[in-house]
Amino acid sequence: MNFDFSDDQKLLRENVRSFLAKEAPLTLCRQVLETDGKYSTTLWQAVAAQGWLGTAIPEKYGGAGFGRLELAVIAEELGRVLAPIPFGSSVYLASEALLVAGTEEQKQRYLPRLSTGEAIGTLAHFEGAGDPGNRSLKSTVRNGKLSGEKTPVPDGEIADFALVTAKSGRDFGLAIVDLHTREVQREHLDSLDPSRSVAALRFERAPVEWLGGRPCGWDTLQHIFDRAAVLYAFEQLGGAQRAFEITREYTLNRYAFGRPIASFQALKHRLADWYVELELTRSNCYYGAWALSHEAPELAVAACGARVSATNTFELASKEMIQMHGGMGFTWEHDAHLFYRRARYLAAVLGPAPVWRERLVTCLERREEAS
Amino acid sequence: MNFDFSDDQKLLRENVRSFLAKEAPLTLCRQVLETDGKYSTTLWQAVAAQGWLGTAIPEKYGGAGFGRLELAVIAEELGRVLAPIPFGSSVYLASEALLVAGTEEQKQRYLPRLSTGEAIGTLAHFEGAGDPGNRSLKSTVRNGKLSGEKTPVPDGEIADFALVTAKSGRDFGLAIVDLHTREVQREHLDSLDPSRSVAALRFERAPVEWLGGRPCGWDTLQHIFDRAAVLYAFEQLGGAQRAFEITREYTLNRYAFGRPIASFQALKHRLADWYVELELTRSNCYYGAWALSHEAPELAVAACGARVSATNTFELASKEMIQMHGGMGFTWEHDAHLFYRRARYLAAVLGPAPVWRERLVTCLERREEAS
Amino acid sequence: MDFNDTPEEAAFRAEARAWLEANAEPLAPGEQPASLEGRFDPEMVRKAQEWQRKKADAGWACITWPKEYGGRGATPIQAVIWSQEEARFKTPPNIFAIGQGMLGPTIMVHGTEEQKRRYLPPMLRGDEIWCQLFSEPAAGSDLAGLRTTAVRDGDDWIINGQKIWTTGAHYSKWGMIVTRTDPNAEKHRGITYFIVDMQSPGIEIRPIKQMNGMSSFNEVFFTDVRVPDRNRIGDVNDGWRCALTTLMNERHAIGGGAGGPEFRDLFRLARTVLWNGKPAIQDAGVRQRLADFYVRAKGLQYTSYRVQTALSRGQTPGPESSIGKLVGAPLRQNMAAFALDLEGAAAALLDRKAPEGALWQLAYLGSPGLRLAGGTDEILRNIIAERVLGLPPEIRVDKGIPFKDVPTGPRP
Amino acid sequence: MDFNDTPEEAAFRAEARAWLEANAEPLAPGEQPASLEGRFDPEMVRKAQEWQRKKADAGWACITWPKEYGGRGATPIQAVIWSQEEARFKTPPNIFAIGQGMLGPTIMVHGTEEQKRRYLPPMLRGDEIWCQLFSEPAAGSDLAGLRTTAVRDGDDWIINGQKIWTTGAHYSKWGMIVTRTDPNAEKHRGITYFIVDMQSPGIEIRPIKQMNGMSSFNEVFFTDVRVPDRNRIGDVNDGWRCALTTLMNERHAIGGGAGGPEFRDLFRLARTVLWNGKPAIQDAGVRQRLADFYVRAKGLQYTSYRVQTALSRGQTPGPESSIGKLVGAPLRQNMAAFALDLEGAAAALLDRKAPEGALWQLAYLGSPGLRLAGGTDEILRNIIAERVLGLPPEIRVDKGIPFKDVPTGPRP
Repeated sequence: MNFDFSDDQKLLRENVRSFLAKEAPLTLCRQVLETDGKYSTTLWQAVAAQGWLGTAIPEKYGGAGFGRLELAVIAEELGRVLAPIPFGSSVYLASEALLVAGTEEQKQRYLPRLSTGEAIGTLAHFEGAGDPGNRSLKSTVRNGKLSGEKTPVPDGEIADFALVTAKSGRDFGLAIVDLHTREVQREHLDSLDPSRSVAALRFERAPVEWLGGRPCGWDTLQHIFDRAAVLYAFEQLGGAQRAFEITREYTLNRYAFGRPIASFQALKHRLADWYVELELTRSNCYYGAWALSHEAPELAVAACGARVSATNTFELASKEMIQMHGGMGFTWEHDAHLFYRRARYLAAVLGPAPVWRERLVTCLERREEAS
Repeated sequence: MNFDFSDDQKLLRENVRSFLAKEAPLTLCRQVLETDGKYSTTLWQAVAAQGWLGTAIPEKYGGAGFGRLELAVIAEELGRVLAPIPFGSSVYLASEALLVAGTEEQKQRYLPRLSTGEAIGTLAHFEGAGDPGNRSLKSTVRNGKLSGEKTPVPDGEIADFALVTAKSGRDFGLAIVDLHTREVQREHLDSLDPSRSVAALRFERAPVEWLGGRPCGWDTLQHIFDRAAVLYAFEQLGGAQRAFEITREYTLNRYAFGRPIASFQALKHRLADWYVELELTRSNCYYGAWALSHEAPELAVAACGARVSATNTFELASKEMIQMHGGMGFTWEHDAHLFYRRARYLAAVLGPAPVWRERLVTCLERREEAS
Repeated sequence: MDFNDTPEEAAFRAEARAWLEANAEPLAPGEQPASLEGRFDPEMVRKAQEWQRKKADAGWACITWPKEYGGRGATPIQAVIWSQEEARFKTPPNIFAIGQGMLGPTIMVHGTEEQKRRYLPPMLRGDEIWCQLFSEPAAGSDLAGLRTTAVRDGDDWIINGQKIWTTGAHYSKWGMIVTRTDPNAEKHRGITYFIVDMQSPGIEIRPIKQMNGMSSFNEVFFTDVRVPDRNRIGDVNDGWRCALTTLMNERHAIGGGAGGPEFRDLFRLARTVLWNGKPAIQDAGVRQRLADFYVRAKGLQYTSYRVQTALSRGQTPGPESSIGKLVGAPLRQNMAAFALDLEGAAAALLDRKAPEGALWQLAYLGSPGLRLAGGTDEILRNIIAERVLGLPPEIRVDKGIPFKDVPTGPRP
Repeated sequence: MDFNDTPEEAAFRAEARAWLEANAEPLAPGEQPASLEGRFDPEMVRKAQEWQRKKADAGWACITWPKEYGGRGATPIQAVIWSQEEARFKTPPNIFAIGQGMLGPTIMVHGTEEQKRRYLPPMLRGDEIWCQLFSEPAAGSDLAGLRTTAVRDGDDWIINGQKIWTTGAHYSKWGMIVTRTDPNAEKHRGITYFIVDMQSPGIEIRPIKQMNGMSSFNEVFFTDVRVPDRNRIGDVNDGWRCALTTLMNERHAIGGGAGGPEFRDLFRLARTVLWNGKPAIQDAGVRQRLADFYVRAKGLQYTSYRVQTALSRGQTPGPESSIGKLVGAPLRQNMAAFALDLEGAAAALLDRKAPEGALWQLAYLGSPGLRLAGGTDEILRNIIAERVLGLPPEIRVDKGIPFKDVPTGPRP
């Protein structure tokens, strides 16, 4: 039984953590959030310089050639510091999608620039409130031109290109779009978590090519989302864990009625329950990481499990963080709301949480029927 | 604003409570439960002698001619003592169904005997696990003869007649069946709550007549269930309230670590939350009682609300009662399991709880569309 | 059982409505009443004062107060009816609630006759606005842990320290402040209660920015602020008893988070937002959640009917009146979380383009405050457990020793 | 990251499996292992002892124990592998777990050399069965509140009192008992630990009937029961320290409620039970609940993989090993409640005709016990909070005073 990260991966974690402790204190997240700066270019460059953007990209495309376990380690650490950079959009979504479904030529064209951070990529799927299923998606490609509107697009304002979900007749695929062309209009949207930027993208007959050379089908999108879900789950886990640590510390040092407030069972037992949720989530995330790194057939179930668990736990954590800090936790000056906002942003970025639960059961049914 | 019982009704409650304190201690429930006695005939006769069976039956049919508010008062008190009698089957279901949908002749035939307790009635709808919808019901009436199997039927072993849901071609109705005829086979089934008896009934071409003279339609069944749901909700409320009172008392008198266990926030705050649930449920029950007694168009929504609320709260109460009593609460000798069993019995008796939630939203949608 | 007024109540309601119709404009259907939250401008204060004076002149201000201070000695149910009726009209936000709801009643119980005559009538008319100076950074739930000091100096007292969570400090004429006057006494015994002129030298007011970007509260710093002894309420070192009167009235003043979205808004969202081309409400899982929210929201509403019924019958409402905020605030937060689940990716927008103009995003960001202000969830559970259910009080390690010896942090 | 054995582990597993295949019959697919719950008959005890002796002869009993007492000095991960393999075979219920898992380790730490030689080998072989006499009616979660007394009488001690929740008292040869030997000392200081012969005169054993109708436990009454001083474990009045060793091992002995239905059973039920003619699993609300149960159940399973990984690496498992029962027991109860919801009216049947032979009814009736036995949910939260998270201990009013003065009930 070897269900844990290796010593090398743990060493990586230590290095990443101490690097981020210096380069990405929570004040950096706050700074982006308060100045509406879209993202921290200094942190982005620092992260790029560390080679983290290309962690899971093979060396022949300019990456470091590590695996998804290393990427998961980095994701958890970025989650802990609420890193205000487009790492998820560019790495978990765009780079992974290219690796999974891109043509050789597309990989050669995009991956080297993604690994160095020269280019930022994203994936544009949602079309307003709710969840656009295969049936109701409105964006279309005709004769190699994309028309439609996507909102919200994570980092849509700062990305250089996007993979855009679209129909073409009865087919479905991901269209690669250069966002610097005239046929693309970008509109800034205010984000619930202004340390993470979102935008509306409008395409009017924008020239595209299909990811993979032809419409890849809905299942490929699901697979791309599953992969991203595992990595986002590690970010969520990291955020929830950090919120817990800050709160635990506070309840030990904040005195009321002559006692540390952590000594009141009302908080003490909830901290114990919170810890339990963190451990269960960590285990589900590990399973997701295993499935992702082994390209296992269990990936879909594992990814849904990690996402549901991590989304629940980060929401719980961010609520409890404020509540246990009392009035101070509700102020702008306190960091609690950074976690509260980020938890919601990460819950939203891959679509409605109930849809992930629904899909988990669908996967279980398929497995059952196959067996 | 007059959203409470009247002084007369409160006086009735006091009288019922002190009567039941003498006639129906929890030992009576236990006695039926341990001896598998189906029900307490002595309590049944005592309750009949008080006239409670005919509370809401007009005087011309031998009843007391009070309203449903008085019946709700009695239901809550019967719930408090976990009364081991077929009150619900015979009064909330059979008598109310006859009043709502019976022909004049049927009322005259059955209601007087139901008011005196000479006859016990019940309603047989379920056909095994799950929920038989209008679409999937299997029991059928052909040429005035009923065939099919109903299980579990509350008090099916002791009832004299049953209203049996059945299809007749495309129609749906409630068939009145004399359970003493040869064409009816009754089988005792072990109950999760042996203080309340359940049975399987098999009909082989049993002679029937339709309640109301002809198939009454599915909506009438829903209406009958709604009415019963309000009254059962008061039983559930009474049970939950009594469990709370016993538990509160215990936590004040049980000492651990030199303190009453009620002084530990782990229990103290859960008792506060439990109290809150009781109050919310009481309010939802009152609204149900208002709608029932006024034959208000809001009845369906109000009944679903009362049922969902009361079912949740009695389940919570019966779980917490055991947990807060510690090991003693898990013993046979302690009364906690009587509440735990009754809570489940009452949750089951009108079909799956999620189906009631589903129906509540359906009613809200209809109301919205009507407005 | 019905929802009707008694004949007397109906008559009173008609009278109230008639006056309101003659003097105010009704809210349009769906229009939200003015909210206390947000920035205050002097113009809004002026309008609020104008409306208050109009009511006072007609005998509709603080109607439960005795006639001698400008009220009409109305019954509690009449107060409920009045506020129900007033809520149907377009009125300025109520910036007088803290004074009229909490501080006025405290002066009535503990003030001298002279204080009552001096302060109550202008409070009622809205000529003088009041704020409450209780909480401190290190004394929130544990209010009696306050450290702001008042030291006697001749006929005056000198106040030093910091208060927090003070609503309306910047437009208030008067503040009611609790101070520590004897650190050698037991915690609850060395506290004294004063009325302080908010324009006194040495007072600095700084607005607090909340996590939702609003500023409903202030920090107030006191540096050698001088208060005459005649502004003292109650005896020296007996201020805790007076403060309890204020706190007892707080529950009435702070509601279950009025304003903001409700169940019907959630229901509408579920009917309009599309999942794979179909309204989300067609999803049975969404329906299960909606049912539970509905039952909870209605349970709360019907509970308030029970409270009103008691008032209508001239009875004191039962303990059910204490559950409002404890149920309502988390319910708001949970409904908001679910609404954002329904919105999917668009939940990330705090933008005019967000569904329903970001109604639920704002509720999600605002609701944590409801669970904290005016008593945290945890304090409310303790209050219900102890006062309603008669469960034992917390074990106190801060009693029986001088206040200055009560631990305030980990030992170094 | 993988789920494979190391080469050494694989070799050990193969060895264990080979012996088991030669000496036992594998469980059929879906067959449940024998449960400890239910009535014991002497025949079952005999079979359990036979199996234990067979294992002992081959070196497969208590494999982590030192060789000198009959073990093989195996590593913790080997113990895990052994029990995984043994669980695949049809074996009698393990009636030796309390002795071998909790009491033996206590004797190893606190016993004299003579005691170890006398008691451990027959405990390992199953020749002598042991029971634990700790809890009392008034000392459950507060175990140190025990009142059973032991009074010195020459070379013996005389024991009087009552113990409760004693598994296997009626077929045990020995019991380990904690007694109060100095009521004037502080609560934790006047306790002494003994080995008592369960056939001694003055011991009366009464089975306790549980709410689910089973009898897994007993009450044991002691009336002037004589125990020789050589049966004392540890020093006089130092028994609490020894008892803590026993309790530390309890977590290992009591699992997260093995046996009984699991997620896959709930999944099957949802696929088979019909709502209005369609499998309930087609209802999206059912699916939402299933997803949450799945994630929780799997979270627990994967957490146990993490614990095994630590053992496999020769490390001490982290605190995640302590969450099993706290998660597993309520999960079982909640899954059972939901299963009964799915069954609808048929949930009321505790009958062979109930769905799945009343599998979920039995689970619903049994699961409250899981939340209480071996540490209540509340005690487990305290343990996690204090030992894992380093949060402050409870404020104690029962310390620093003689045991006899500790309040045990409301003042009259």
